Amino acid sequence: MTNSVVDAPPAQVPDELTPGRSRWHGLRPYLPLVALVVAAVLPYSTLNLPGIFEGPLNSPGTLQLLAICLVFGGLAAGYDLLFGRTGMLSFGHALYFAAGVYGTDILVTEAGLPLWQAAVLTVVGGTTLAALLGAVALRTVGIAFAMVTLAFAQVGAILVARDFGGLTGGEEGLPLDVSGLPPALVGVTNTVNLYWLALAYLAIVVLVVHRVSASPTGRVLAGLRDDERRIGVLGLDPYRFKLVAFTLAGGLASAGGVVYVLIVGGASPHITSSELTLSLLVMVVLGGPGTRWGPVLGGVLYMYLDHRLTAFGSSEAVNSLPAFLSRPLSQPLFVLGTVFILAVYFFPGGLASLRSRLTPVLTALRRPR
Amino acid sequence: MNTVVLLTLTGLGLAALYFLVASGLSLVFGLADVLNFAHGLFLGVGAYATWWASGNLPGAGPDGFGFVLAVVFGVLAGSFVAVLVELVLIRPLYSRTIEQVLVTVGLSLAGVALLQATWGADPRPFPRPDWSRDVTSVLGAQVPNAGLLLIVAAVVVLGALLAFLRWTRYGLIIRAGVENREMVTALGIDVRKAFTLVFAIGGAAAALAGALGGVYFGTVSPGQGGSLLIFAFIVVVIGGMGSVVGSAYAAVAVGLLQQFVNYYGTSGLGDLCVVGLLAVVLLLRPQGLAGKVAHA
Amino acid sequence: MNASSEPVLSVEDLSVRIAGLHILQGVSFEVAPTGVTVLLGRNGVGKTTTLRAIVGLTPRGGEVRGSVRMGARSLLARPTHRLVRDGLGYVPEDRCVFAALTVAENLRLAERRGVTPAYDKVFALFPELERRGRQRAGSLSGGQQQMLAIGRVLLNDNRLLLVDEPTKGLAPKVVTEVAEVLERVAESVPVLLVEQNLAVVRRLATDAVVLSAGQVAWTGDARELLLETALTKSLLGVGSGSGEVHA
Amino acid sequence: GSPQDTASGGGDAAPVKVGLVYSQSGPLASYGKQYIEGFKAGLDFATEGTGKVGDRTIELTEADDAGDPAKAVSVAKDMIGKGTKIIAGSTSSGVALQVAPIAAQNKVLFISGPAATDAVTGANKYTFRSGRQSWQDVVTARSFIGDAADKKVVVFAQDGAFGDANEAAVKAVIGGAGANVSSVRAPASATEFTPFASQIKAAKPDLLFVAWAGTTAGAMWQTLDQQGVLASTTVVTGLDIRASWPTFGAAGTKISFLSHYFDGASDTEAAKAAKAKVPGGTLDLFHPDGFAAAQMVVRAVQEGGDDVEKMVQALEGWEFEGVKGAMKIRAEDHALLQPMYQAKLSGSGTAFTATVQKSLTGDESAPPVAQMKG
Amino acid sequence: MLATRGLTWRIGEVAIVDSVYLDLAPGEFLGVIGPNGAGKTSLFNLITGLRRPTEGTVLLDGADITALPPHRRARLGLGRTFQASSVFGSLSVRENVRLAVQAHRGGSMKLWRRAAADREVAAAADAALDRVGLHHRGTALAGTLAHGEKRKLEIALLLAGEPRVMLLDEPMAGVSAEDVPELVSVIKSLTGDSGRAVLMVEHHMDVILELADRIAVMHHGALLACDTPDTVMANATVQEAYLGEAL
Ligand SMILES: Nc1ncnc2c1ncn2[C@@H]1O[C@H](COP(=O)(O)OP(=O)(O)OP(=O)(O)O)[C@@H](O)[C@H]1O
Ligand SMILES: Nc1ncnc2c1ncn2[C@@H]1O[C@H](COP(=O)(O)OP(=O)(O)OP(=O)(O)O)[C@@H](O)[C@H]1O
Ligand SMILES: [Mg+2]
Ligand SMILES: [Mg+2]
Repeated sequence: MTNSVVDAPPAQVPDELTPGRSRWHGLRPYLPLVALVVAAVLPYSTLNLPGIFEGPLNSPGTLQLLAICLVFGGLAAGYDLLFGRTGMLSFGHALYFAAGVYGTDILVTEAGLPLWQAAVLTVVGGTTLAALLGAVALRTVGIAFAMVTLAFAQVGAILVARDFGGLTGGEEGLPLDVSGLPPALVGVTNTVNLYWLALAYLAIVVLVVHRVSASPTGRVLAGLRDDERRIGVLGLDPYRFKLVAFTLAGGLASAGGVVYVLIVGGASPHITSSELTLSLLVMVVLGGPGTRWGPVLGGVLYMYLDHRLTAFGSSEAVNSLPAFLSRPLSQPLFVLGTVFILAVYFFPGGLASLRSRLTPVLTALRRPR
Repeated sequence: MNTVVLLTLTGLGLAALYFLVASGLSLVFGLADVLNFAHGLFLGVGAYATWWASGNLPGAGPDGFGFVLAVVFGVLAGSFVAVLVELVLIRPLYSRTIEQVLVTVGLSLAGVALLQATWGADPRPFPRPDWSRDVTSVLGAQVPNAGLLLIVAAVVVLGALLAFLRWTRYGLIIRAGVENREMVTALGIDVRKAFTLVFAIGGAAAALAGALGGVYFGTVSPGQGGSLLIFAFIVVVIGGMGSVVGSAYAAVAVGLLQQFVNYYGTSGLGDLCVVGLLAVVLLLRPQGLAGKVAHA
Repeated sequence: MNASSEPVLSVEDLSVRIAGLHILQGVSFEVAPTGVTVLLGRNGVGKTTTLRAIVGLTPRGGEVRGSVRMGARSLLARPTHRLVRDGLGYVPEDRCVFAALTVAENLRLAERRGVTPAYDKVFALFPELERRGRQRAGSLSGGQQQMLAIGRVLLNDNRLLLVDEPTKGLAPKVVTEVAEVLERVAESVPVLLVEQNLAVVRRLATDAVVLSAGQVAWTGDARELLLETALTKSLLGVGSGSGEVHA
Repeated sequence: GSPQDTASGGGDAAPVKVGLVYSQSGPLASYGKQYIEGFKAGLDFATEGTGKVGDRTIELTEADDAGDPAKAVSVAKDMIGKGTKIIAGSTSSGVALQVAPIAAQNKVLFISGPAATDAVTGANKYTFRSGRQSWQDVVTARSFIGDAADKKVVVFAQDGAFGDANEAAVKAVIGGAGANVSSVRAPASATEFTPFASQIKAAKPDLLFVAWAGTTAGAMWQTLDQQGVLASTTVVTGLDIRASWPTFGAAGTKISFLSHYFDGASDTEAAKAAKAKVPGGTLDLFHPDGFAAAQMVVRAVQEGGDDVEKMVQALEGWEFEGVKGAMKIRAEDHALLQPMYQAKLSGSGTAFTATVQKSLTGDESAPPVAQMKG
Repeated sequence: MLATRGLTWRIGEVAIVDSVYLDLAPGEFLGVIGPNGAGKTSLFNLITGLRRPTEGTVLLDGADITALPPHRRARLGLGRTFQASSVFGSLSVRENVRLAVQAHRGGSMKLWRRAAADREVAAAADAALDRVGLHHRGTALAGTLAHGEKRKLEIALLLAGEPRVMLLDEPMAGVSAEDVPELVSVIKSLTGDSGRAVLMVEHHMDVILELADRIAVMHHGALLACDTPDTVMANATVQEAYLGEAL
């Protein structure tokens, strides 16, 4: 009776497949566009948000941080195609991201290919890898599937750490050789271009995920999440569709890797760790699986915390606390782990559910008028 | 010849360590359906508590009875933390697999960071009896005593677990619960208590692994649990979730495979073989070697 | 009908939904403080669902509404193990013995702290169980498993027994044995019995509740129901043959 | 307008911004701690307690990279964006390797810290190092066998770049001197070392060079000792931070150590100053790196002001007296030539002391000149 | 049209489905009855390929389809409903049916076209919804439907696939008494035309008697009888199986 079956994520209605009914109905289709435009002109703002960012919005440090956050927003959105929208719990998604990062890095740095060739080869390679490994892993379901994907990712981590032929640089990582890159992507003054690149990546992932979710295939994926058996009985091969979703998500992740390696300027073995893959899950659940913006928000917020908590840990505010508080608080991972736990209890539906949870509060606040 | 003996015995020592970590993980998963990523934390707690006790607890020390006392303290501490985790964090989330994964992942991050905040990231020398640093000559092979100690401990724990499952009332409840949780409640038994107990046992076994692992490695560091955990998971999955005996078999298979391949093959190949073994077992038998039965 | 005394269990407006199916749609009935109340109805009408709702075992995702009380106490929303300890014995439909455990272990599981288990009573009823103590329950025959399932519950004192189709799938000889046992059990404790075998019903039942389409179609004295062939036929779907039920 | 502006350095009396990016948390936090203590002591020493160069204050900005290059790159970009012209730090090699190109791309000075990877030497024109590099370790190791000709040398190292670098260096340095070098490698994640110890023992080397970093070192040494490797051959390895000495256990006294630094290895003015300044009063492995970094920063500012090119010129070929003694920044590839030590451990339990057996001068332990890459 | 030959499914020693031989002619309506746990749903699972039989074969139009996966069988015209409603809860009713229509039309993987833009699919889906009378609920989420409506939606999903053989697993389960006639007429309307064959498990005898041309009785996994309603209802063994064994 104790079936070790993985629950489908809390059924969220995919926005694409349900008609909107809000007051903003007419405006809604344009909101993403508005958001994109706002994000795109952000680097022209000199707004200072003390405590949130180290410098003004247009400073390289802030843009760099934002770019990393955006890449992870896109990565989480891509992972959500698997987890939130198709109901597949993969513990090995980081592998395809890492394939993108290391693939590009190696092709540019070691093989000396021009960036665009390296990027195309890497994305094709990452997608193929996802297709091959997915074809094997998808023969299992539930926890077994999660474990097989985890095992594959672990193989990736071992290969990177072993540093075959000095290709990956092992634990030291592999700095990207920028001499062959377009000058617009190199140097602190050009951080804004990396930001735009990351934004473009995010926009593309979101577009792809939404288009696919709204496509006939997306309909099938949503069906798979609700009831895989039923899909089979309707005459569709669940395996094929799951493999397509897995491959597509893998391809998106490796594209994310290409962008990431440009932003960070190198590859390091951190990104092959099983922690990253579990973090992806955290991002999606933190944001709200299967929702339009939840995973993106989750990814952005997670990465923001991950980077900013180191500054928080060494800040005056923390250091002035008594030792039993300041010591753990100066450990970024302590704060991050605690945030996960609290999020599970206090935001069960993720950030995306915040709006509906806040609605009663807001109406209650408005009523006295 | 003596290389084979040496590799076999040290491989079994490694297997013993895996088994100690995996057995608790497996029972928790088998009965309570919780995929516990925080299990490595229990190990860390056990190791640090033992380390702390031998320096600070009156009567405890690195040698003789004092050492036993320190280990007992470590095991109790691990067990206590496990129970606390079950009661406070896991219980409200039963049957919500994804949330449990998140909470236990969060806990493993926060817990390890807490250990690090308290005692630093560097490995600390582990207090241990002198004989544990020596070797015993078996058929010409110089076998480390700490490895033998692990093997003995694992065999004792295996025996104790089986005896516990076989002969005690709670063991009965756990075996029955792995088979049909609902019917156990229908006999008037609060199955959640058994969950707590299983966490306590799992925590204790992991803490023991931490303490003896400390003896074996000679040091204790915050991340030790995490790196063992991934192999323990592999052992649990290969052995079949919920099966103590299955975990024992799988641990032996993984330990020996790793050891021999590392010697005869190139470095790192051992780990790859283990992962390959996992993939093969899962593809052929998704329920693992022993399926889901609490063997007695 | 023991109209004078308080019912041991009263069910009011019980509704159960499972996986979207509205299986019980407002069921109300009472169980008399003595004798055997049978719950009748065609296959799939919701008898098992009723019993499981009473002991709080509706599957995950199921939704239960209404009220179930034993004396002054409301049962819904209390955990199953508490209900059972308060004297609600439950023998499930498919027996659910623990196949990997021995007979003795199955029995031992039902023991409770501070209560002396009535092994002599159980072994007097089912001598077979004593003899087969070390056999694995999974290897028992269906009838023996049923004995074990009932015996397990009788180790403790109960205020009410819920028994779901104890004769299902048993050979005629064994059915008679089970019926005899239940008859003796019912002398000391009230029983709510789900049973499809009309012969057994006839032999044991004092009161009857008939379910149909998720609702109560008829309640009253069992004999009255069984004598009326037409009524049985209309309520239970299939005519009870020529009204001939061998007992 | 411009989508992004870069603050420029101010006038003459404006403070000099120096960014320190190192591990405050994460696995290398204790290296980071020594580094920063050393840096502050060095700054004090080089500015004679004023913290100023001329009338310009040195304004330190510290940031934690948690050992993650991505985070280090982010904060480095942030600092550069705010007009910082000097960045120092990098506790781990991964961070050093990825921050170095950033420095070159943006023409700021980067002084790498404890990161030992040889690849930082000659990485580019703007990158210097304030610590030693793996090669210097290996050259020191060679000094243990005298005439290397026809000796059998085994390198035992972990998989990955650190192990590769050490293996390559041994092959070049000791193998180049006529020794026969082979290697045994193990995964960095290994917890059981018997197979590797057996392989080493079977090889019967005259010298075993061990390059192992990480939390499993204690187990590794114990196994080598138990399998009789330490008793049967000369074993050389690097002496890690003081806190790790007890983890060698009984093996500690049987190993020949090459040492970058330990308290008491030198008795220079700088060492005395550092000792007086660091909390606890005991110097450790990476205090000299931080100290030298501060000395180099002060020199760069004195000679170069706000002009990074001038800073580079001022540092190239500069010779100075550091904690370890006479140091020299080699102009060709920015290698930091410095004394290295042979050491022995004595004691037991948790109380060990290290003593110098021999010191090598900076020239004796000099690595070959690397090709400057950028 | 559809036939099974010695179809058997064992778990361990127990035969859940035991050597079943069935033949279904075009246009025929075969009712399947039997107690809970008799193996009816399991039989459906074997026929539709959700489970692999241990022995025996399934034939469709004379061709052996035993080795085909479920979706291949569905493409050959085998459609089914599930006992516990299995609709896509997080999709709207209309999307549910469109998905079924789309599945039926097959075609390649379309990743970039807007699903909503396919007018043919939409039209066919609306037609199916009309047919079961759910048109007005088109925008509701399937998960929020009342049970009766879900049953209708299941049938609409089935219809959308234009199956030649339909397997209905307890379509009336959980449907309140008032709604039964409507659902019966929907099912009737499906079978009137087109020579479509139907296999239906149902516990409501009156429904079975109204719709079925023949009735098959399952008990302990085996087929006890398969004959015209009158003959079956008069069969003593069937009476026993359905109402329980006589003593
Ligand atoms: N978990 C479940 N999921 C879906 N449907 C269920 C579930 N449990 C019961 N049902 C359905 O609810 C209805 C009532 O089932 P129940 O087992 O209560 O009937 P019963 O009266 O005990 O029948 P029988 O006399 O054959 O045992 C049946 O149609 C059954 O198929
Ligand atoms: N996957 C399985 N594993 C073990 N036993 C199973 C499995 N599937 C079905 N069974 C068992 O097979 C028997 C037949 O089940 P099935 O669902 O086919 O009955 P049914 O005739 O449809 O009953 P109902 O009228 O309640 O729907 C039951 O005893 C059930 O417990
Ligand atoms: Mg029933
Ligand atoms: Mg069924």
